Amino acid sequence: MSALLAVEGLCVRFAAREGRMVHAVEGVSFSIPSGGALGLVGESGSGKSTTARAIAGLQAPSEGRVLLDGEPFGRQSARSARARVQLVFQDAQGSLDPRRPVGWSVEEPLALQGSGTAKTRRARAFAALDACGLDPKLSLRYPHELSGGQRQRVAIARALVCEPQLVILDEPTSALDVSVRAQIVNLLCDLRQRFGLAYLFVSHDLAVVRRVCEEVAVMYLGRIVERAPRSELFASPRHPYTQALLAAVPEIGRDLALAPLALDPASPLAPPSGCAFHPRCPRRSEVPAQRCSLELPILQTHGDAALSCHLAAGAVPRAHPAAPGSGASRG
Amino acid sequence: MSLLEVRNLRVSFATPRGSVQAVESFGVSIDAGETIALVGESGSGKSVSALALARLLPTPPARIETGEVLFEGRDLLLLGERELQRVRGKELGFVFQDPTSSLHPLMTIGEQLEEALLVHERLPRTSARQRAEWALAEVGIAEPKARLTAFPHQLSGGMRQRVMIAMALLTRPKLLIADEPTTALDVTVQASLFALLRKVQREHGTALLLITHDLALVSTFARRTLVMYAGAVVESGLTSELVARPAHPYTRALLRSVPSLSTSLDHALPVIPGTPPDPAHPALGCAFAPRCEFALTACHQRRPALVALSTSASGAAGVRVYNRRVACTESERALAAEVSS
Amino acid sequence: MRRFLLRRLAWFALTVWAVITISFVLMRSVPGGPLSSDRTLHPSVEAAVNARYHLDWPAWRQYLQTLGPLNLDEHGLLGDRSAVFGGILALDLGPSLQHRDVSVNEIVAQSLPVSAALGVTALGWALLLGLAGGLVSALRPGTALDTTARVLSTLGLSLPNFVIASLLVLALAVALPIFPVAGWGSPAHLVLPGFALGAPFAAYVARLFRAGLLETLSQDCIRTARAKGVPWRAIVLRHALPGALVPVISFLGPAAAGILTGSLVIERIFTIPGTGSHFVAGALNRDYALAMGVTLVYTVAVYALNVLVDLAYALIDPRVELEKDA
Amino acid sequence: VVAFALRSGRPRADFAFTGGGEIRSLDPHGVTGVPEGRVIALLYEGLVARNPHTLATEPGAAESWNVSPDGRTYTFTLRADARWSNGDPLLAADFEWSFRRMLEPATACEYASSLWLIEGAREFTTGLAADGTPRERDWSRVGIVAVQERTLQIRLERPTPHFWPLLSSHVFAPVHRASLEALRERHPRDWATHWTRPGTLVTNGPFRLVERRVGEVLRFERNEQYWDARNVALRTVDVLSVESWSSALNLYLAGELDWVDGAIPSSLVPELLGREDFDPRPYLGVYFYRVNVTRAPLERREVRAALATALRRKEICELVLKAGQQPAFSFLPPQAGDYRSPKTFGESSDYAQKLLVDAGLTDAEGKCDLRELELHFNTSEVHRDIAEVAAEQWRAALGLKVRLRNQEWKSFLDAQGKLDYDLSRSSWIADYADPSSFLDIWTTGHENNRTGWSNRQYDELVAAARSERDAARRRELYANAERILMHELPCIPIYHYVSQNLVDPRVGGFGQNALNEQSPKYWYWRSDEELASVRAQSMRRCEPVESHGPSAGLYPPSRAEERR
Amino acid sequence: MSTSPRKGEWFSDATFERVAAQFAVEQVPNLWADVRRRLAARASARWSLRWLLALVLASLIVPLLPLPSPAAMALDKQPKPPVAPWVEPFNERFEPYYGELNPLDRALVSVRQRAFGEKQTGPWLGTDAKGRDTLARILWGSRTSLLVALFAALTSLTIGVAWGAIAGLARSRVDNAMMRTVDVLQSLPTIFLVIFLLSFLNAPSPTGAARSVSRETVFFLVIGAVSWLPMARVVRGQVLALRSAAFVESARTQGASTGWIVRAHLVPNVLPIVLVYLTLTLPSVILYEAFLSFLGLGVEAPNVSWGVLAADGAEAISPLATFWWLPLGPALAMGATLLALGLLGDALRDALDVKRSEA
Ligand SMILES: Nc1ncnc2c1ncn2[C@@H]1O[C@H](COP(=O)(O)OP(=O)(O)OP(=O)(O)O)[C@@H](O)[C@H]1O
Ligand SMILES: Nc1ncnc2c1ncn2[C@@H]1O[C@H](COP(=O)(O)OP(=O)(O)OP(=O)(O)O)[C@@H](O)[C@H]1O
Ligand SMILES: [Mg+2]
Ligand SMILES: [Mg+2]
Repeated sequence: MSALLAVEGLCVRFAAREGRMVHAVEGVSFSIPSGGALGLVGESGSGKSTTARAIAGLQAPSEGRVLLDGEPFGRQSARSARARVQLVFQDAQGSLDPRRPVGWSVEEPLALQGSGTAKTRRARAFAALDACGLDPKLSLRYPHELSGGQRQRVAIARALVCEPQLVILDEPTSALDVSVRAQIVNLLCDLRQRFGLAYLFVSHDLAVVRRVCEEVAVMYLGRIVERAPRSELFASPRHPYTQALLAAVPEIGRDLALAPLALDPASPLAPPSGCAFHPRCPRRSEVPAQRCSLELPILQTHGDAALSCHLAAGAVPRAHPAAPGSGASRG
Repeated sequence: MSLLEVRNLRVSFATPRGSVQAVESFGVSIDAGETIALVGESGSGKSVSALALARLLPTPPARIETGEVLFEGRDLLLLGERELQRVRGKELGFVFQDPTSSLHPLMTIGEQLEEALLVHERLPRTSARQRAEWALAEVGIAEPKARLTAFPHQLSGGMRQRVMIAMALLTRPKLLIADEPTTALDVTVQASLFALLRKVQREHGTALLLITHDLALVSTFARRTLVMYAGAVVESGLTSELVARPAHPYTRALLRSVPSLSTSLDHALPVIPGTPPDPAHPALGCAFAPRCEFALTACHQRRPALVALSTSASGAAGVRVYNRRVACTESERALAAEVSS
Repeated sequence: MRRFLLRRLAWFALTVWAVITISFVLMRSVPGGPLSSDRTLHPSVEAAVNARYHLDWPAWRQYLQTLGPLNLDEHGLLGDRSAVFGGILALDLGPSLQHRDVSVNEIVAQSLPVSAALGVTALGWALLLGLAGGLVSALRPGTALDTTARVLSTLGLSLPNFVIASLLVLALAVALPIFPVAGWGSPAHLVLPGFALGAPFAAYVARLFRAGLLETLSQDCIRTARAKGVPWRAIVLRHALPGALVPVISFLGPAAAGILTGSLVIERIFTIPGTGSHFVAGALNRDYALAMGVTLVYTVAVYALNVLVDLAYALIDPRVELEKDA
Repeated sequence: VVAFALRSGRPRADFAFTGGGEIRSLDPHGVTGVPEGRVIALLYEGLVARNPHTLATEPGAAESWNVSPDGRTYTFTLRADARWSNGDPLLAADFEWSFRRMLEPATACEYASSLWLIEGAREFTTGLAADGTPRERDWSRVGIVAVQERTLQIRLERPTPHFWPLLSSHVFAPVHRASLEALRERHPRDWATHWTRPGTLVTNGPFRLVERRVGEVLRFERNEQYWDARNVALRTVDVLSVESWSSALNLYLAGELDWVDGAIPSSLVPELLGREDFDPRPYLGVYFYRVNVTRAPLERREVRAALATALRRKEICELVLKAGQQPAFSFLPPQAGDYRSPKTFGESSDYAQKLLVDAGLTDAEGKCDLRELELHFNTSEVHRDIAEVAAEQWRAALGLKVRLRNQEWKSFLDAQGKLDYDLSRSSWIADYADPSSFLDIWTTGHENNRTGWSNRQYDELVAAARSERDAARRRELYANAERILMHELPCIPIYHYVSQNLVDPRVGGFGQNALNEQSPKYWYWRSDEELASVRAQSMRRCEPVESHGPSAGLYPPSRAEERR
Repeated sequence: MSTSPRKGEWFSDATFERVAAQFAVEQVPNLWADVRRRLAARASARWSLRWLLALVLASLIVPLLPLPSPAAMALDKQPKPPVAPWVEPFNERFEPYYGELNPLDRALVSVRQRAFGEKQTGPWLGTDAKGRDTLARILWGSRTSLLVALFAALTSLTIGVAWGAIAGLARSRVDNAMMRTVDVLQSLPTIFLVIFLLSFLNAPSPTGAARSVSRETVFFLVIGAVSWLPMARVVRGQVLALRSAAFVESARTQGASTGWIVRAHLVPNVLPIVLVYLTLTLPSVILYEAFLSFLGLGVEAPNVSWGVLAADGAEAISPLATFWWLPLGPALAMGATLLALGLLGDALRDALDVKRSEA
């Protein structure tokens, strides 16, 4: 079965001051089958949103290409093709026209496709809002009159209302309370199951990612450092960064691990030599001959999974992070 | 006496389509050094309550209808603008939900950080700059000195959020109100930031009102928790107790929907059916009643008050034990039975 | 920054050239000439005068002569140096065809400082009154103070400045002889004309400033500043002012240019020897040289002010990239 | 900038006046207008001058002269003490050179043609012989010769009575050769703009230029080298450039100006008329409408006559102009010397109507078949007012539709020159009080005719009058010519001008004459006693106004000694 | 996993039915409805609108009103100060002279004559130096001034906004070319254009027949040529900023065409600033007409405009005699109209500013 979305060697670079380049995304490749869901997690500033924007055609890739059903996809694609891919922006406030009632914004994609009468359009917009847990009465309000979570749901409803094939969600749940989040997560899962909707799901919330996505890719400074099916990744993370990430997830009943990583995020303007993660890597000493700081590891595929780490060969998966870590006193 | 005591805060907004009751009744009391979490439905009025108690809402369209905000014994709602300025920023720190629009786009990070120090501590410029630099380093921003001259748009979203936190902590306020301070951050950075917060709290006795949706974070970080629904506090109590034995049906439902890395994926996450009420048309009875599985007829007619469930004298010496309060007719009864048993 | 200025300079040359060409064509295609007068000249005399000012040349030759120090007469490329003037490239605009004893350069040199002084005073009035009015009404929107300020500013906008000027003269120079009725020479001579000229602009400034201030004051970052306990005055001055000034600044460019030309009426009423009257006189008298001279002055002023405005934008807003937006 | 522009104010001059806006030039050979003439009169003096009170010719740079019996040769003897302002003696050669300069085509003197009554002058300027063939320019053939150091001889083509008034006009002023040629040497391209600067300009009149700021002021000081400096009272004179008459009025009322001469807004004239300082006097000028006789209905004399007779001029003069202007039924004003215009036409709307009916242009019910006419005037309030009234009068009397069309000055002149009009406003101010000054312009092909009108008989009469030596006969010829003109009516006279001087009552030596000509060297300030006695003698009933002048008066050095 | 879904089945209409039951569906989410509501709620906006409408109406039907003719002179009168309406409400001295009139106005005048006969209002606002009624002249003059304002508003709104929007949306080269054109046009002193067009378009016709282009037309052309320039600049700046706004990008990902984006997103977001500039442009245009009238380049007599009246009025201000009612009338008319325009513009702007809602 051919992939619905294929991303091949995507690079996005921004020109920065003094002729330097920001390597926001470097050689990212993955594919999502129809009805599939890929989670994209990682360090903040690692290029997740940029990847999402490049796929949606809002950002011209410096290199690489994006294929939708085997066809190149981008800014120039036909309206019908573009309507098949929807993007939920990270910044919900900004993605809604401040001078339009949100109901209008939700109807807009339908109006653009010219589907249905004004009344059926409104019906579908209301239904979509309702499905996202919003009272349709809020559709008369302006974005600034809504709370952060309400706005985010409007943005999700807006992406779903025209029934696309692929939705790119950039942190769709960060401002939602758990119950609404659950509702959205369920809705997404449901839509996927019933209609074969595919997702690219960008999030910091690993628990949600775990629910929604079958496959998870971890990004660090513009590159995918690990990619694995959900069961594998959450059970036995192999990259040290993934391990640190999972260890830092707060859970009810488990005390927060205290800063497992040094707070020294490298800048994409001047990425460290070799493996970008090595200055913070707690396990770099396990690799001989300072290889980590000298040589860029390549993403190697092992069955369903892929990993880019010098440890990979002899790496022993760490214990599951959910096991009680070191205890820390409460504040 | 507690550091902050908020009673019966009511806030409404005037809109072209009539008035919206954003906060119906909000109350909280916070002791020095304590961390209180404010969780709840999105749109339930958490941000509005927090802004209202610091009188940061634009009036109009907002209107604080009733309420009392006693901060160290003074009612902030009655203070003059000038006295309020002395409290804000110095004793009361604020981290806003949206760091992008909350930072001044035309001023450098350094200028914005220094400002509070210059205003409140009348420090000379150089030492203010020094302090600002330290604050940036504290929240884990690399090359803090260089960043001081950067403008907000030159930073990534996560960095901006950390600048906001640094700014609020700079004067070591007595109370810090943080509105979803880490939503844009990945969990590793989030963990380190909370470690920092904890350190500051320990060293300076800063109290923290943490608004968040992350119940897991709440459970590990906050001593007490307030749950809001439709503009009103519906339950409050020690986090551990509240997590262990949620009294309000909404709290229960909330806790049930928390996804975790260890729960089974076989079942869909439990959700609360229905939609939250429209604050423009408040219902007569309990706001949660239409969605409540335990709702009685009385629930639809009478709005339950926030009442104490039990008063326990136990606990370590010197630690005040708080009333567990809930606003629910049903669980009041059920819990009363449980406690008395 | 340097690249920006260089690029602007290149565009400037092009703009000036376009303006010169257009005004040249416009001027020459308007009926009547610099020599026509009530008493028609004898044809032979007229021919002599025309020859003296090269008005008998074909248009293209006059055009080239206007442009530069090339003198395309029968004596070769640089001519016999008998040309009336050196051309715009040589910064020599030649003698005025109307006031024949004085060169356009001289006229400009004498009148520009006068206009500048008047303009500075007018802008001073405009900014003083406008900013104060805008501030007052933006800080207390909806109050009586706001309404008063807005009504006053609209009045300033809607009364022609010659009416304002005449009333001022009547009130403050004739009825109460505080200021001189007209003339030039002392600072007191500047007050009334400056005010009359600046009043409409003050009204503009007030409106733009009010709108800008209201806009910036409603932004979230102002809330942050309040949360930091910054005193209200400092918020308005340090946080809101720069952003609120942006529309005012973008208005000041064209306004300053308007003050240069719009001062004609005021100059007439107060008999002030500024450039304003030369705009109209140059055009009405078909004084090609003078008209070209003042047009150049105007173009340079407008252009320079626009560049200054852009620079001011960049100074205020770090997000503005000068190169991109040139 | 402000400080720079406001160079410290100069003290007020002894006398300040304005003639309107900035003058064109200080080169006497480069100007034509009345305001320019006033300034030239401060700076230069010709061979003879005119007494401002009587308009009689009196000695100028020449102390005496004689005229040959055939009336063609004039011999002038220059004063021994005539000097330039730099101390150089003023010699006959200076005059010869100046006149030559005036006639050189390169000088482009616009008044050169008025010198063509001198023998050979026309040929010298145009380079054409009398028969129109090109001919080498030769100064020796021109009748201007400096026969001795201080003796100048001028030969005219034919005897010309109005040579005297012409000679005293500013065109005949001398310019200083040495300084001009030196400058030309130094600044071959732009000597002209260097020449007239204060400090460089060398003149021979009662005053000399000390400061010039374009659009603002010309400041003059008494020229101590002037032969008659002892009789010049004023030490400094300012000529302000004031574009707007209401501002001029304001400045005058504030005491900043001592004399305002010009178009006082007519709504204010009634307010001024009763005042001592405003005394309008007849002025040698006529306001008229040109009629384009080449266009359809206007080529018919009846139509023109109907237009001329249908106007109610008194109404225009009394209700629009208000300053005592006289309705004009002749082209020449009544003050044109000894000449008296013939009576020609009058005003009658019935008669006008009848003319049109007889011509078959209006039917019995008074319905006018004429097309809509356009009344063309240059932009000015007073012209607009008159045009509005005239149009209304024509409509009322003849049922004629008249549309107004105003144009700014140069376009207006252009259109008038191209005969692109139906009726066009004009005025004619005489250079001298002689019928030739008015009637020559209507000859066929004259550049100031501009109506397309041509009449053989008229041309012949004017030509005959021009060379007629007998004054009475000459007047007769001119009267016949004017009769033809006023019968044919290529121009419809409206009113005769009055001068509108607003002058401080204390100013003495101020000329009230039909040409409104002034001689600055006569001006002085009266003392209180003198003012009182002048007021006592005055015949006019008027209210005295407060004077801003010096109460002690300011008299010329000679008179001051006398008084002491 | 089902195959490609059919459109319209994800969110069932049942939800809609349920929602519609408890919710007035007629309440469409509509910006313009909100704007209208807010405008209506504002007293100043209501009064301004009423005044403007009344003025427009009056200027349209002014030939019908029992006013003296604005052109009929009574030269035997000096400028006469106003007489209060209750002192002399009407007189019978109507003189039906109007100068040139178009057929429609002529018809209206004849209706007026039939209706009111010789009756006309007294000199409530005084008369000018030629005995013409100031009130009548102000009302007739409003035609020119309102037309000028209308024309300027139209060109600013069409050419200015379109020019700015296209420049802002276009790639850099087109943008550059368009903005440089604006630069050049702005650097050209307007007075040249006026004189040029006046003498060119108002050029002679050899037969002496009526001129093809009237002075008013020329005037409108000039106004049109220059009044849109600042607007284009402002709009371009706004569009440039909005072009990269997230909500515009979001519409783009939906496949919105440029036309849609302009219509649906740019217009409502640019409109407030456009309105502010418009309320600044209109006064300056009306005043520009006054300025040209001051120079004598304005409308042709016997037509009047507020500019002509103001210029005449200013002339009448003199220390010798002040005919105060001559400048006062036009000044009041201009002041009131521009004030109304300004207030209306402010109200519209505020109504569009959804953030600052005052219920
Ligand atoms: N327009 C731009 N110009 C320059 N640099 C940019 C631009 N957009 C993004 N970047 C840089 O690219 C990098 C990746 O940014 P991106 O927004 O994709 O991160 P992210 O993974 O989505 O982070 P977060 O989790 O904080 O949203 C960041 O370092 C950012 O500073
Ligand atoms: N300016 C406003 N005008 C009208 N209603 C408003 C306005 N601001 C907020 N509201 C309403 O007030 C209620 C409370 O909003 P608030 O921002 O406090 O929610 P919250 O609890 O912070 O939600 P979230 O977790 O999503 O941020 C919401 O229903 C919101 O729609
Ligand atoms: Mg992102
Ligand atoms: Mg919130």
